[in-house]
Amino acid sequence: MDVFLTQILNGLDKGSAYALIALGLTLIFGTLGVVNFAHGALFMIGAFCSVFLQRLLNLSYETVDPTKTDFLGNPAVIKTPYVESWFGPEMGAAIIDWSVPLAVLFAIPIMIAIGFIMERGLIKHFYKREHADQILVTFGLAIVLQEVIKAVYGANPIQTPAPDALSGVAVLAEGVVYPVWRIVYFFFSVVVIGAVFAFLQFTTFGMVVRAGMADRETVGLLGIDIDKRFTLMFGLAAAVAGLAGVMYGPINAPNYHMGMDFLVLSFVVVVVGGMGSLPGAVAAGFLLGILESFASMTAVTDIIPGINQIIIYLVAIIILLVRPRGLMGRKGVME
Amino acid sequence: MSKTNLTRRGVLKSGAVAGAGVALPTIFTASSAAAYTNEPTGASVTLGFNVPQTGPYADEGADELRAYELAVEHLNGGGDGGMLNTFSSKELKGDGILGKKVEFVTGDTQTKSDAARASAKSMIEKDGAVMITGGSSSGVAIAVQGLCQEAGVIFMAGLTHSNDTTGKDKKANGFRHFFNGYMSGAALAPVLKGLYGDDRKAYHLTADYTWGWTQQESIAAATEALGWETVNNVLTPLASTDFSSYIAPVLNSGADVLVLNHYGGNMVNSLTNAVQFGLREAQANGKNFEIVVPLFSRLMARGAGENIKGILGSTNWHWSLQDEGSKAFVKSFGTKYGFPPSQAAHTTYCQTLLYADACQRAGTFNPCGVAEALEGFEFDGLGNGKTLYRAEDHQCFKDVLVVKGKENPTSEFDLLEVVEVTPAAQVTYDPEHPMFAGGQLGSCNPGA
Amino acid sequence: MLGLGKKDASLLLVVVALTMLAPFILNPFPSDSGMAQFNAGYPDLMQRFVIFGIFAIGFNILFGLTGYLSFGHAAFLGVGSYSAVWMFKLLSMNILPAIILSVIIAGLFSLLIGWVSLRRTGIYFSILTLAFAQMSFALAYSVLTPLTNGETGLQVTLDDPRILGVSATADGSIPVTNLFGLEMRSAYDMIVGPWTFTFSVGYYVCAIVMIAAFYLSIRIFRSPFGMMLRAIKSNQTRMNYTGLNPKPYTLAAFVISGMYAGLAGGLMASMDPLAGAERMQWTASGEVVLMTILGGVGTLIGPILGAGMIKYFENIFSKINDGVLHTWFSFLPDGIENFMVAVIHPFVGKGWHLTLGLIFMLVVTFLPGGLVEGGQRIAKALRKKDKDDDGKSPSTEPAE
Amino acid sequence: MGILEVKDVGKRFGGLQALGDVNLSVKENTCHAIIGPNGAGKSTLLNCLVGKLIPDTGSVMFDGNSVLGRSPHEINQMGISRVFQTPEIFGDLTVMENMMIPLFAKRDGAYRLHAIESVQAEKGLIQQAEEMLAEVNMLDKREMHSASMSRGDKRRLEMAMCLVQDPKLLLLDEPTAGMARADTNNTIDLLKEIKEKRDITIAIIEHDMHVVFSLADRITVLAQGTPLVEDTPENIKGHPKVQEAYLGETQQV
Repeated sequence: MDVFLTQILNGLDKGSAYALIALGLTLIFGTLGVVNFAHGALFMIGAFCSVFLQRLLNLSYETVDPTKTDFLGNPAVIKTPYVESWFGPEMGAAIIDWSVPLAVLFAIPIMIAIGFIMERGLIKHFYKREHADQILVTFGLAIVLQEVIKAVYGANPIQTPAPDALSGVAVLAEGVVYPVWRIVYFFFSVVVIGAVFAFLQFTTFGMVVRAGMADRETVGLLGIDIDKRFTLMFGLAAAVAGLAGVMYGPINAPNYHMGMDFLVLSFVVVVVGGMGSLPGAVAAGFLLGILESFASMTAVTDIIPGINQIIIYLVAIIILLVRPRGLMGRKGVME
Repeated sequence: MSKTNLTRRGVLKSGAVAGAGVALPTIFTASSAAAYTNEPTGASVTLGFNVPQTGPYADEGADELRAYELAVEHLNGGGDGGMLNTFSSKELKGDGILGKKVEFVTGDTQTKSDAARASAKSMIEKDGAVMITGGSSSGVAIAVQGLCQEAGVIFMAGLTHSNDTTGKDKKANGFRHFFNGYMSGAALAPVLKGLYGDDRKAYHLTADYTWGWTQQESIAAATEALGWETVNNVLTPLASTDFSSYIAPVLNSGADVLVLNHYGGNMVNSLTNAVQFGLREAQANGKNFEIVVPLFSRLMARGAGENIKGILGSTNWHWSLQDEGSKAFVKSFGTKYGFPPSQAAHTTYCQTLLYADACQRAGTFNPCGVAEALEGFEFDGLGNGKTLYRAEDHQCFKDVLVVKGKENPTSEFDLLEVVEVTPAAQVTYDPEHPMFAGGQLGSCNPGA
Repeated sequence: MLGLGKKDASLLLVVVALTMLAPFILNPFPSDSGMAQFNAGYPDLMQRFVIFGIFAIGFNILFGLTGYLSFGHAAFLGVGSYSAVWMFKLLSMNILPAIILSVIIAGLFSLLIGWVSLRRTGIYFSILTLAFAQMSFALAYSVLTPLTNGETGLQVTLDDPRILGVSATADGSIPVTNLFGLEMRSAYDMIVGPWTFTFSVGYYVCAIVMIAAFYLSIRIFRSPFGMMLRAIKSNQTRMNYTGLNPKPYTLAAFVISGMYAGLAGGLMASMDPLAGAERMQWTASGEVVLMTILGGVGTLIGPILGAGMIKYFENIFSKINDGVLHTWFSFLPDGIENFMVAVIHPFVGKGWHLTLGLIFMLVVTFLPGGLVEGGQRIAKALRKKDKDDDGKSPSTEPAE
Repeated sequence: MGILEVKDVGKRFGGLQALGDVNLSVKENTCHAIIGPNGAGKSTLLNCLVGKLIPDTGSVMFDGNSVLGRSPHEINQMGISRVFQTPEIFGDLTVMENMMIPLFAKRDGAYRLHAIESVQAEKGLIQQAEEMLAEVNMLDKREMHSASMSRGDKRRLEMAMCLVQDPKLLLLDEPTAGMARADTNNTIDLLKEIKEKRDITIAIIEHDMHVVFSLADRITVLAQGTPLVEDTPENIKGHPKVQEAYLGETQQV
């Protein structure tokens, strides 16, 4: 029973990441009709926002300590972060320790700005173009973004640890321990998903966007400048992907290709959920996360070897064959 | 009908003289004149450095490339000479190889066997490389080794740890300086026994592909010989990024040691996840729970950050070694690039020197002559103590390092501490050992 | 000619001329010059150009004509390669049976996947094919290792049975792939002054197969079947109410393009007897999509151009390192030389992905019809100029 | 016995009874119009005839065979062609190609893998297509990209595509919807001409009474999913029930 509980937790956790990425992806699909292959890159850039902040906070001045030597036998250079000298060692260390949560605040404006620039500078020219062209241009953009990150930060992963206070394990029940940060991540994603839904449900802005998702032309005829709102939607989607990335850093160290790793999966999630359906994307994210966790249990792999390799794709195939438009897809979207 | 085998540089220059001024395309020159593939006829010799420049192992590739460039500099008499000064063979004089200046071409393996072979082929066919070296995964090494065998050039493997490279997939034209899974197991086992006792229950997480399997097999065999029990071995998909669902059941499985047979990104993530789940601090069966990562690399350890503290593993070489060879290498590499070399850099530097020396001793670049000079070659002064290039399988036998993640690193490079230097004798195995059986070297292929 | 219209026939002739003369065309620079780095006329790359050309031509029959975007075609290429290598292991090193088996197996495999996937349209279809291909890759890499040799890739070895051939040659090597004794890797060098041109048997075998594949694709494009496929892309409702059943047409297109992929896979294994699982990964499927779009979707020659462009970048740009850059700019004063090297450095060698990404963006932004549209614009500009010159327009139309 | 016999056809969508016990008989070589107010079930009935919908009850016989359970392309192969409310043509293809496809369908059936033959070699079919285009006055537009044509041209093309198959029954779904008066009159003339020249049965759904009374031999009035009355145009005009249910309120006849 404990095993099941832990695997459900693992599934919810993976599902949180899938759902957050898929949510942004399906928002862009639904509102703008754009197949955004650069969405994974936005997730990656989010994660690197916290790497950047961590590096920024660790900017140091150097002093030479003649009593110690470096690997070549020369006098060692001791680095002290500026924040430690400004706020005192303890406060400074605490600020550095909390760099990931701080990066959340830092990432929101940056991601929204990146979203705006992407939409205004590039994507808007592709609204009326074929999906194939959208795929090519956003794929090219994704490659460029990830190569730039690689050129700056290298190819190996860089740890962005959670604050000490949130990095231990929590004992949930007898024999069930679970990392605190993963629990934080789950609740964080619930809050973000809830906020996006509330925003779309209860604000006039959201209502217009939802109407635009349903029927763009009619909304345009009403004299509402839907384009401006869609630009904002793109910023919102970028911010959601970026936040997912920032908070994901402590779970798995960010690397430059993490976006591509998630891209295919998030497309599968979106499609299984049903094109253009936000609740569908969230439901599919959690469903696939939980199934993936169960499939990796030895009790399952002993019966069907290799099932853990293919479970997501297998489930996607079955769902799409049983339900032609995924779990909650609408007719006529991207068919 | 005469034919050439993947070659052209050989006749390029002699042919150019013959064909000079003749613009009629009726003049066909077959390149049967060459005695072997890409025989260097000019004043220089070209080596092919085939490393991952894109993809997840690009940082390893970049470090390998730095070491190659350093080695070429030293071979051509530049710099401080590095390990040329400490190498037991004194044939190399700093005037290139056999009096020819060493030039090199580079390529990108992308850590894919297809791309790696394409890149190696272009070096052989287009650039006239007489030797190919590099790589940072066993799949690529084995694929390129096979290609070099067919093409008739020497392959000096880079980072490849699978038993198969010099086991069932060994080739007469291929040579490996790096250690392997079996040697990791043999080196780790006594240290594990000393530190953790002989009554342990091990849980293996294994990357689900050839390298993972051979490594798991090696470690399980070595630890079971100590009296350890293998509780479970779970295969994880290569594409996994989140290992939580594999790590979560470990603590309640009755095991008290977790062995992570992962490398690269898989290793960083699985280790990070294991530490997240509190395994490093956990207690099981009344003992401290322990994590072992059999194949460590410092560059990867950096990716794992704090998580590697106290984790045991093995490595081919580490810059903190204090023998003369290692010190000389670290000095010239560190002076040129500003940071210490990785084990990947070390092994590729050694391979370049060993190849050059073998050519010098054989008096030819002919792969068959070079292979003969390398087979059974014993040397010292390259950082791993006395080393033998065994003739039967072209595997180097040398000391293996058992290392541990350092608790209090003094710098960003100071991540591992050497726990023990396991002598070569202890990791030597019979060439017909079942883990390595099944392949044949074949005969050396000079190409022409 | 050959049942083709005048325009198509001249296009075919152009392609034949280009492929047959490729060893000259791709080696424009003398072997010893600094620009020799840009020469692409060596056997391996020339073979890759035409093999991926075949792959892309086949993919275009499905995607360009019917609009069904498959993200799983690399699986068929991979299956083709595995089949061919197994033939080399079990039967003989003759490439003919190997290629035939590749095409058949890839055809059967695509029939199965197509039959299931074509129950859906649009992005749902794309994801189904992607899912199948990813499953194939994951299983080939791990569980199916006895069949595929997993990570390392399936290779021929000295102890393979090869019932119609020999396991090992007299001197203890693995026999090489051949076509009734004509070895694929043999080559002639022709030296003309400072130039060296290599004529590889393997390349010409691939080139002839590609010309045949290209010819077949023209015939398909101009056939009633091809017209039906375009009709399906245009309006499936009208298709139905005109008494036509779109399903068998799309399935046939899927299987034909799968067989093209199998042919490419078989040829690839014939040139270099190794089949790796990465050939089946989604990135490989994505590559052929990019090739087709980059060249020009639905055009005859576009996919070949796209394939050539991507392979050129992968193999030529990735090999330009700082040393090469320094030799190029060595004629400049040191300061400017270093500056030039520093400027170009991020885009070549390990940065070749970056350049490729930028090219994708530029081409699709400014040339919506891909490289073919670029060609058409140039041709148009020239024609205009021609007209100004002598009032006569050239008769050759640019490739559609 | 008509060429099209609809017997007791009923269709429900959830709680809504869209069609209830519809009986209809269309005689060979006549023009039969089906009229009725919005929501009367005209389109549902039409969709039941062509295989897009399957009725819950009843039977639909065409030329002595049941069409129920057959897919649209099979029903077309039986000899029923349909013209849509908004023209459904192959917009990416040229006018000539649009014409060739129905001809191939007629000659080769629902599917044939003719992948090597050349379209240009089909001289006989090309001639047929050209003749048909000439008949609808579109021969000069033969190489035009069909999506770029006017709506009226698209409608004529669609009609030509249906007629070139020489169907036994032509179904027209509001063929003049959204058309200008002049275009409507052209369409009426075209249809009249077709009726005179060919042995063809036409079933037409139409709102525009002008069109209906210009063409129809018989009229069925549908209201709330059931046929109210069926008769000749003259009788329908004066029928009190019809006046009351439909005509009187909306249209001056």
